[in-house]
Amino acid sequence: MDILSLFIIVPIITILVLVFTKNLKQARVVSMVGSSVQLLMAINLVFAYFKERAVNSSIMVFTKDIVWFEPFNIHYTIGVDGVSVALLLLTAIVVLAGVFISWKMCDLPKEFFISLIVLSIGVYGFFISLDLFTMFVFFEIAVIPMYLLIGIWGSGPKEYSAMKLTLMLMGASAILLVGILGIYFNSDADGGALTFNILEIAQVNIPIESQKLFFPLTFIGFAVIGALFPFHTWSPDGHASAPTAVSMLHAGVLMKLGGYGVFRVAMYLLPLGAIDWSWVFIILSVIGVVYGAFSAIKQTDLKYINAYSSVSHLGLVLFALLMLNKTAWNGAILQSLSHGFMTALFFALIGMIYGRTHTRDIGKLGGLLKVIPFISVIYVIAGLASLGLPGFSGFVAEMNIFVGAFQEDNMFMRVATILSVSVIVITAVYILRVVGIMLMGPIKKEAYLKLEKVTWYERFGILLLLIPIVGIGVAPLWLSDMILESLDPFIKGLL
Amino acid sequence: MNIDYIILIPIIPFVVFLLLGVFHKRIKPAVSGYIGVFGLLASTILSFYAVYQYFFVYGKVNEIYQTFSEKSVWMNFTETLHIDMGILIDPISVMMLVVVSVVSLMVHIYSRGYMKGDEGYTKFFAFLGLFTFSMYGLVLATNLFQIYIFWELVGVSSYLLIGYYYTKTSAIAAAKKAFIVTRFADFGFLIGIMIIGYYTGTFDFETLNNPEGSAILNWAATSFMGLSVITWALILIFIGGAGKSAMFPFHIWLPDAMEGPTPVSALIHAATMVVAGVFLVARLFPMFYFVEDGFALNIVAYVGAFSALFAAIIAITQTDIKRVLAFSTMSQLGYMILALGVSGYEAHEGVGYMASMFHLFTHAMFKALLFLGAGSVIHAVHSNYLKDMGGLRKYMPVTNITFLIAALAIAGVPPFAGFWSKDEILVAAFEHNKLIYCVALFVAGLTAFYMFRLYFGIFWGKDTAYMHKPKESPLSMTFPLIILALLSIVGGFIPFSEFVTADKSGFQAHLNYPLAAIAITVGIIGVALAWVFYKKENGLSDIYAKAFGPLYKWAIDKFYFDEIYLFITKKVLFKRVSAPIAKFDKKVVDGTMEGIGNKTVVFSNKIKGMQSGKVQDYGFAFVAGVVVIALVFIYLWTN
Amino acid sequence: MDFSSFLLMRHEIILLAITLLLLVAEVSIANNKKNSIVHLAIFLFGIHTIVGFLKMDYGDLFGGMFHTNELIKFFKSVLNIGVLILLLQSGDWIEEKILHQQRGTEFFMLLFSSLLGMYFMISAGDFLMFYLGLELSTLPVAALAAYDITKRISSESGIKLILSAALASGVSLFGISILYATTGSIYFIEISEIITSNNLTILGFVLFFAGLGFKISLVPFHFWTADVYEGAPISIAAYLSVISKGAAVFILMILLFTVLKPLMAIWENIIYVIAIITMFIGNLFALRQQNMKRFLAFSSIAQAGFILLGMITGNQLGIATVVYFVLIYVFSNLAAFGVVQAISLQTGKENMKDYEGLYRTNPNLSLVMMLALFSLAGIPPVAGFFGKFFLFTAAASKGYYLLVFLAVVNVTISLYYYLLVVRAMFLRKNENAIPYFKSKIYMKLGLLITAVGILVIGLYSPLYNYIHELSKSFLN
Amino acid sequence: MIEGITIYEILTLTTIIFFIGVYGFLTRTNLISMLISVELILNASVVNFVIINKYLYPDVLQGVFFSIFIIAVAAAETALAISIIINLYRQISSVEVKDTEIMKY
Repeated sequence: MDILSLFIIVPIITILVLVFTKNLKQARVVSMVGSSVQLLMAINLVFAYFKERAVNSSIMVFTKDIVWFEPFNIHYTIGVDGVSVALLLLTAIVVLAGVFISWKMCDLPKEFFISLIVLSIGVYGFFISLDLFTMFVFFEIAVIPMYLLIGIWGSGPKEYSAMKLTLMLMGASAILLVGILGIYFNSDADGGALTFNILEIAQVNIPIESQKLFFPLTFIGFAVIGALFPFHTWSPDGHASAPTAVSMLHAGVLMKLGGYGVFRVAMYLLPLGAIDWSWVFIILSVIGVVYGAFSAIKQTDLKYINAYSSVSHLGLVLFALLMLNKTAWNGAILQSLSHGFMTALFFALIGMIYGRTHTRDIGKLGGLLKVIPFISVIYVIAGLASLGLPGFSGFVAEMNIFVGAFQEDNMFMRVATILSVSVIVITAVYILRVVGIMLMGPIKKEAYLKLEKVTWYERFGILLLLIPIVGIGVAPLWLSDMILESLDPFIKGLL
Repeated sequence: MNIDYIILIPIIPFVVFLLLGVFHKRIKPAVSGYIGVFGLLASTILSFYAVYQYFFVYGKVNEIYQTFSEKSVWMNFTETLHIDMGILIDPISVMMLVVVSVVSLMVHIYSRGYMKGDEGYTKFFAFLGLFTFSMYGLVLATNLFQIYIFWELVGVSSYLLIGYYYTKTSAIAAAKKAFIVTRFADFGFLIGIMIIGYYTGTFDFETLNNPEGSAILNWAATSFMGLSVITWALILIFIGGAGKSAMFPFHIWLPDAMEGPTPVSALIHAATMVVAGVFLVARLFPMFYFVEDGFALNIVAYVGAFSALFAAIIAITQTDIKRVLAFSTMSQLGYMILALGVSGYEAHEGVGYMASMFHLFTHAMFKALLFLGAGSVIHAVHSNYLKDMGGLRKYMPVTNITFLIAALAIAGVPPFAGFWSKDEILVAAFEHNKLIYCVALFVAGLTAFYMFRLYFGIFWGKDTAYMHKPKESPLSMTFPLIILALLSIVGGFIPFSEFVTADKSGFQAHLNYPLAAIAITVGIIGVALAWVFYKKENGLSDIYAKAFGPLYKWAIDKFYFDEIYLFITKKVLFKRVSAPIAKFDKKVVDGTMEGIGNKTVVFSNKIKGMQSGKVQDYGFAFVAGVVVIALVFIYLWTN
Repeated sequence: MDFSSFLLMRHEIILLAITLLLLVAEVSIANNKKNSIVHLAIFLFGIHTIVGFLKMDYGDLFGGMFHTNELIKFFKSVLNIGVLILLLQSGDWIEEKILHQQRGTEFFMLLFSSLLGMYFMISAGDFLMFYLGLELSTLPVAALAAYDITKRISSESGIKLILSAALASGVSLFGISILYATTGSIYFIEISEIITSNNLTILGFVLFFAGLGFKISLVPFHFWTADVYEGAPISIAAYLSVISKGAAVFILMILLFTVLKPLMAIWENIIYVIAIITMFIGNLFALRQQNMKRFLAFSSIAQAGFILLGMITGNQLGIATVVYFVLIYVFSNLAAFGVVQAISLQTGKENMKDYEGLYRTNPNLSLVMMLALFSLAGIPPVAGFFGKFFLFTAAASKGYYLLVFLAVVNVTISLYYYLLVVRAMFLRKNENAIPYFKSKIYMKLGLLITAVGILVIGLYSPLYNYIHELSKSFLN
Repeated sequence: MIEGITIYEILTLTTIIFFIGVYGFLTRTNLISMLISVELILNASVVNFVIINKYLYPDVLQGVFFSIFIIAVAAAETALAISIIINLYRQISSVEVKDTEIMKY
C-alpha cells in the first residue's frame, strides 16, 4: 500500500472498527487512535517528502495511477507536492484535536465520530487526488457529513443552518461540476485523449473562449466553500450551530478546500480565463476581506465573530490566489494553514468557554482571565496570532500575501492591496474588543467564580493546535520554501 | 569585530520571559524577581562590554565608525526580497543598547519594591522580560522588516503591560487604545516598507542607507502625485514612527497609557519604546536626508516642533502628575524629532542628528528618573493627583532630591545632562531654521515652568493632611533613583559628538555660548515663574488660568483630541459603517439566498393546482401537450 | 427456422412457463397452505433470474418481429433483478394481507405477465410487437393498481391508470398509423431506411412519443403518476416507478437511436425542452409532498427528466450511461420503496411526519433509506452519483452545457427534499416515534440486496465498462 | 378501394372521430362514457391502419393485421376498465368521474 492511499485506508479501517464499538469510551478511544495514526503518517509524510524531493524533481511525488472508469479515462490518480503535504498535516492535526475536544460527546457518540472521520476521508482524498473526478468525489464526500454533524449534534437553529450550509455548498459543487465537465471536454484541444488528469490537462492549451466560459464556474464552485463574498452567508449560521469539533474541522480544514481547489484547478488549468476574470473576483474578495472584518466588529456571539473573521481571512486567501505571483500564492497557502490552526483553536476555546458558562454572548461574559486562566491566556494568544502578530503564523502568511500583492504594479491592484492591508487594523479592533470585554474586566456572574478548570484532553487539543501556530510563526523558512518550490510549475502556467 | 556574543543580549531576557511565563504558577514571587533582575544585569554587562569593544577597540577604522552585521534569512518573499534576522552594530544601536539596558535594569530593580505583594508579580516580570527582548531586537534590527516585527512585539508587550491591572476598565480601554492607535500608524509603516521593498528591491538597512547606493541615487526613478515614491514611503514610515513616539496627531494613546504600573510608564512610555520612532528616523537618516533633498525630513521637523509645543502647553494644565510627565515626554520626543528634522549630514552639519541622539540618551535617564520618582510618591500617598500632594520633601528626602535633579536636568539648567543635549538641539535648529528655533526655545521655557510647577506642587506648597503619614520608599526603589540621578548629572559630559554622528565620523562639538546663554535664561525664567506661582499657596495660578480662559480650558481637555477620535471611531466607524454592514449582511446578502429558497417553495405551492386529481384534466394536459409540441415542432422550430 | 431458434425467446418462454406453473399450483394447492405459493413464486423467479444471465445466442425471430441481442438480454436481466427484489420486498405483504383473500396467485401472475409484456416490448422488432408488449405490460399493472379491492383509493388509482393508459395508447396508435402511412411499413428496420423528416412524420412521431412519455411519465404526460402511486399498493407503485419506467426508457432509447435516428434534428430539441420542464416540475412538486409514495412518485418524475439528459445525445455514450443509470435507479428506488413498504406493512404509516426519530428506533431501516435517498440525490460515494455524473457527461459531450447547468440546479433542489426525509429520520427527536420492529427474512434480504447494490455498483467500475462495451456492440 | 372516395376524405373522417373521442374523454362525466370515447380514439386508428393499407400499400397486409390486434387489445382493455369501474361502484356506488378525485396535489 503506498504512502498516500493509506490516508484513505486508515480512516476507513477506523470507521469499520467504530461500527462495532459499544459506547462513548470505546468510540472515542478508537477514533483517537485512528487519528493519531493519521497524524503520525502525516508527519512521516513530511520527512518522506523532503527525502523524495531531493531526488525527484517532478511536479508531484509519490504519484500513483489506477485506471478506474476506462471509457471516460477516469483514473484514481494521487500524488502530492509541498502544498498538499502541508495541508495534509494541517488536516491530521485538526482532526486529532477535534477528537480530543469532543471527548465528552454523549449523544450518539459512535455516529458522531464516524461522520467526523468520513468528513476527514473526504478532505484527505481531496488533497491527494490529481484527477478531477476523484477530486470532485472526495469534495462532496467531505461536504455531505456536515449536514448530519450540524443537524444532529448542533445547537440553536441547527436544522435551518445545516440545510442552508449543505444546499449552498452542494449547489456550489453542482456549478463546479459543470466547470469540470467543461474542462474535461476541452482537454483534447491539442488532439490528445479526453482526460481528467490535472497534470495532463495543464499541458493542454485550452481555447481561450472556453477558458473564459468555465473559469467563473470553477472558481465560484470552489470559492463558495472558501466563503467568497457574497456566497459566505452559510458560514456564520453554520459555525454558530455546529458542535465544537465540527466548527473546528469545518473552519479549520473544510473551508481550505476552496482555496486549494481554486489554486489547483481553476488557476492552474484555466490561466487565461483567470487573467481575464481576475478583476471581478479581486473586487469580490477584497470586499469580503474588509466587509467580513467590519461585520465581525458588531457581532456579539463569539462564534459569529469568528465566522466573520474567517470570511475576512479566507478572503485574503482568494485575493492572494488571484494575484498570479509566487509570493502571494505562498502567502495564500500559508494563510490557509495558519487560519486553519488559528480558527480551529478559536472554536475549541469557544467550545470550552461555552461548555462552562453556557453562553456565547460576550456581553454576558467577563473577567474570565481570573477564573479560567489557561483557556483565557490561550485565547489571547490566538487572538494575537489572528491579528497578525509577529512570532505567530498569521503574520508570516499575511506578509507574504501583502508583499506578493504589492508586486502587481498597477493602480487597481495597489488600491486593492492597500484596502486589504487595512484589515490588520480592523482585525485588531474586534479581537481586542472581545479580549477586553470577555476575558478582562470584572467578573460578571457569581457562577463564573467556580468554573471547571481545563481538563487534560482539552489541554492536549489546545497544545496540538498551538504548537504549529508558533512553530510556523517563529521558523517559517522550511515551510514557506517547501511551498515556494512547489509553486514554480503552477506559476509557469500563468506566465 | 566579533559580535556573536551580542546575540545573547536579547536572548537572555527572552529566556527569562519564557521561564517566568511558562512556570509562573510554580515560581515563588521573590525568586522570579531575582531571576528578572539578574537576567537583565547580565544583558547590561554585555551591553557595556559591547560599547567598550565598539567605541574604543574595534569600532573606528580610519576615523569612520564601521557597521558590523550578522544575519541569516528568516523567510523568502521573492528571489531578491527576503526577511533577515540578525544584529546590526553601529553607533546608534550600541547607544540604544546602553539606554535600554540601564533603564530596564533600573526598572527591574525598582519593581521588586514597587510591585511587592501584587498577585501578578511573576507575570509582571515575565512581561518586562518580553518587552526588553523586543526592544533589544528592535534596536539591533538589520532590516526594515525585522524592525517592523519587533516594532509589533514592543507594541504588544506595551499592550499587555498597560492592561496589567486587567480588572480596571480604564486600564483595558487604555491598553486597547494604545495598541490600536499605534497599529493604525503601523498600517502606514507597513505600506511604506512594501513600497521601499518593491522599488529598491531590498529591506536591508546597509544597502538602503548607503549614500552611493542605488536606493538613494535613483530616488527619482518613479514618482507618484508629484513626489518620488521613495519620499512617500519615507513619509509613511515616519507615520509609523510618529505612532510609536506619540507625535501629533497620534499622541492620544500616551496619556492614557499611564494607567499601567508606574515602572512600566518609566520603562516603556518614557525611556525606551516611545523613542523607537526617533530611532527609526535616525536609522533611516541617510534616506531621509538625501531622497528628494530631504523633503520628508522637513515634514519630520515640523511635526516634531508642533508636537513639542502642543504637548508642552497641555502639560502645564494637567493635574495628574503622571499625565504631566506623559505630555512632557511627548514634548521632549518632539524635540528629538525636530532635531533630526533640522539636521544635516556631513561632519558638523549633522549636529542635529547627534543632538537628537544625545537628547534621547539623557532624556531616557532623567525621564525614567522622574517617573520612578513620581512612582515612589504615588506609592507613598496612593494618589496620582497634585491636589492630594504637597510638602512631601519632609517625608521623602531621597525622592525629593533625585526628583529635583531630574527636574533641573529636563529644564536645561547646567550642568545637568538635559542642558547639554538641549543646547545642541537649539544650535542645530538655529543654524537650520529660525522659526523652529523660536518654537524650540519657547518650549524649553514651558518645560522648565511645568516641570517645576510639578516639583513645587509635590514637594513644597501646602502641607496636605495625610490619613497615614507618607514615608520614604524602600531601598529597592530609592537605589535606582540614586543611580539614575547620578547619570542625569554626569550624562551631559559624555563627548557624544565623538561617537554618534550622522556620517559616523565624529567631530568636535563646541558650546555655542550666546545660544547657550539664551537657553539658560529661558530655563531660569521658567523655573522662576513656577517658583512664584506654586512654591507658596497663592491664588496667582488661578488668576492667570482665568486670564487665559478658553485656551486654558482647551488645554486641560487636551484640545478635545480624544473626543474627535471617539467620534470618528464610535460614531462613524461603529455606528455608520460596521453596524450597517452587519445589518446588510443579515438582511440583503443572506436575505437573497434565503429568498431564492423560499420563493422556490412558494412557487411550488402556487402550481400545486395543476395536479387537480381530475383524470380528465390529466387527459386534457396530455392531449394539449401533444398538440402544442406537434404544432411547435412542425411550424415554429423547423430546422 | 427450427425450434432451437425459439431459444432466442428463452426469457419469455421461461417466464410464461413459471406463470402457468403458478396457475397450476393455484388450483392444486389447498387454501390453508397457499403461502407456499409465495415461496414457490419467489424461488422460481430467482431461478429464472439466474438463468437469464446464462449465455445465449442472439438474432431475429418471426421475420424480425422479435429481435434480441446482448444489450437487450442484459436489460432483461436488469428488469429481472428489479422484479426479484420487488418480490422479496412484497412477499411478506402478500402473506399477511392478501392470502386470506384467496387472491395471492393473481398478484404474481399479473406481475409476471406484465413483465412478459415488457420483454416483448424491449425486444420488439416492429410496431405491432411493440404495441402488444406495451399493452401487455400496462393492462395487468392497471389491474394490480386496483388490486387492493378493500381500499377506495386503490380502485381510484386503477381507474385513473387504465383510462390515462387507454388514452395514451390510443394517441400513440394514431401516431403509429401516421408513421405507417408515411413509411408504408411497421418493421423498424424498413422504417429506419425509409423515414424522412417531414411534417406528417413529425406529427406521427410526436403522437407516438406521447405514448411512451406517458409510461416514462414525462411532463406533461405525467399527471397520472402521483395519484396512481399513492393509491396503488406500494409494490405496484414501486413496479411502476422502476420496472415499467425502466423498460419504457430502454425501448424509447432504442427507437430514437436506431429507427428514428433520421429525425434526430427534431427529437433532440423535443427532448431538450421536455427534459427541462420534467426536471423542474417533478422537483417543484416533490418539494411539498408529505405522503412518502407521492413524494417518491414526483422524485421519480424528476429522475426521468435526468434520464433524458443521456438520451439527448443519440450516441453510444448515451445508451451506456442511460442503461447504467437505470440499473442504479432500480436499486435506489427499490430500496426507498422497500423501506416505505416495510414501515407501512408494520404500522400502516406512510407520511414523512411518521418517520421522525426513526433512526433512534430503527437504525438499519433509516440507514438503508438514507443510502437510497443519497443515491437518488446523487451524492458520492453511493451509486447514484456516478449514474448522474455520467449522464451529465454524456449531455456535456454534445455541448449541452446549459442543459447540464439546469440539471445541476435541479440536483440541488432535489437534494433539499431528499434531505427533508433524512432530517425527519435522523435530526428530529420524537418520543412517539415508530417503535422498533423486526422485518421478515424476505424483506431483510430485499433491502440488503438493494443496499449492497447501491454501495457497490458505483464504485465497481467493471460493471460500467461492461455496459459500455455492450452499447458499442449494440450500435454496429 | 371504394369508388369516388379518396383517402383524404377517409383520413379526415378518422381524424374527426379521433378528436370526437378526445373531446368525449375530456368532457363526459361518466366513466363508462369516457371509456366509450377511448374506444372511438382506438377505432379511429384502426380505420386508419386499414385504409392506409388499402389505399397506399395494398401489396402487404401489415395494417390490416395490426388493426385486428388493436381491436382485440381494445376489448381486453375495456373489460379490465369495466371491472375496475364495477369495483369502484361497489365501494362508492357511483361511476361519476368527479367521485374519483380524492387523491390530488
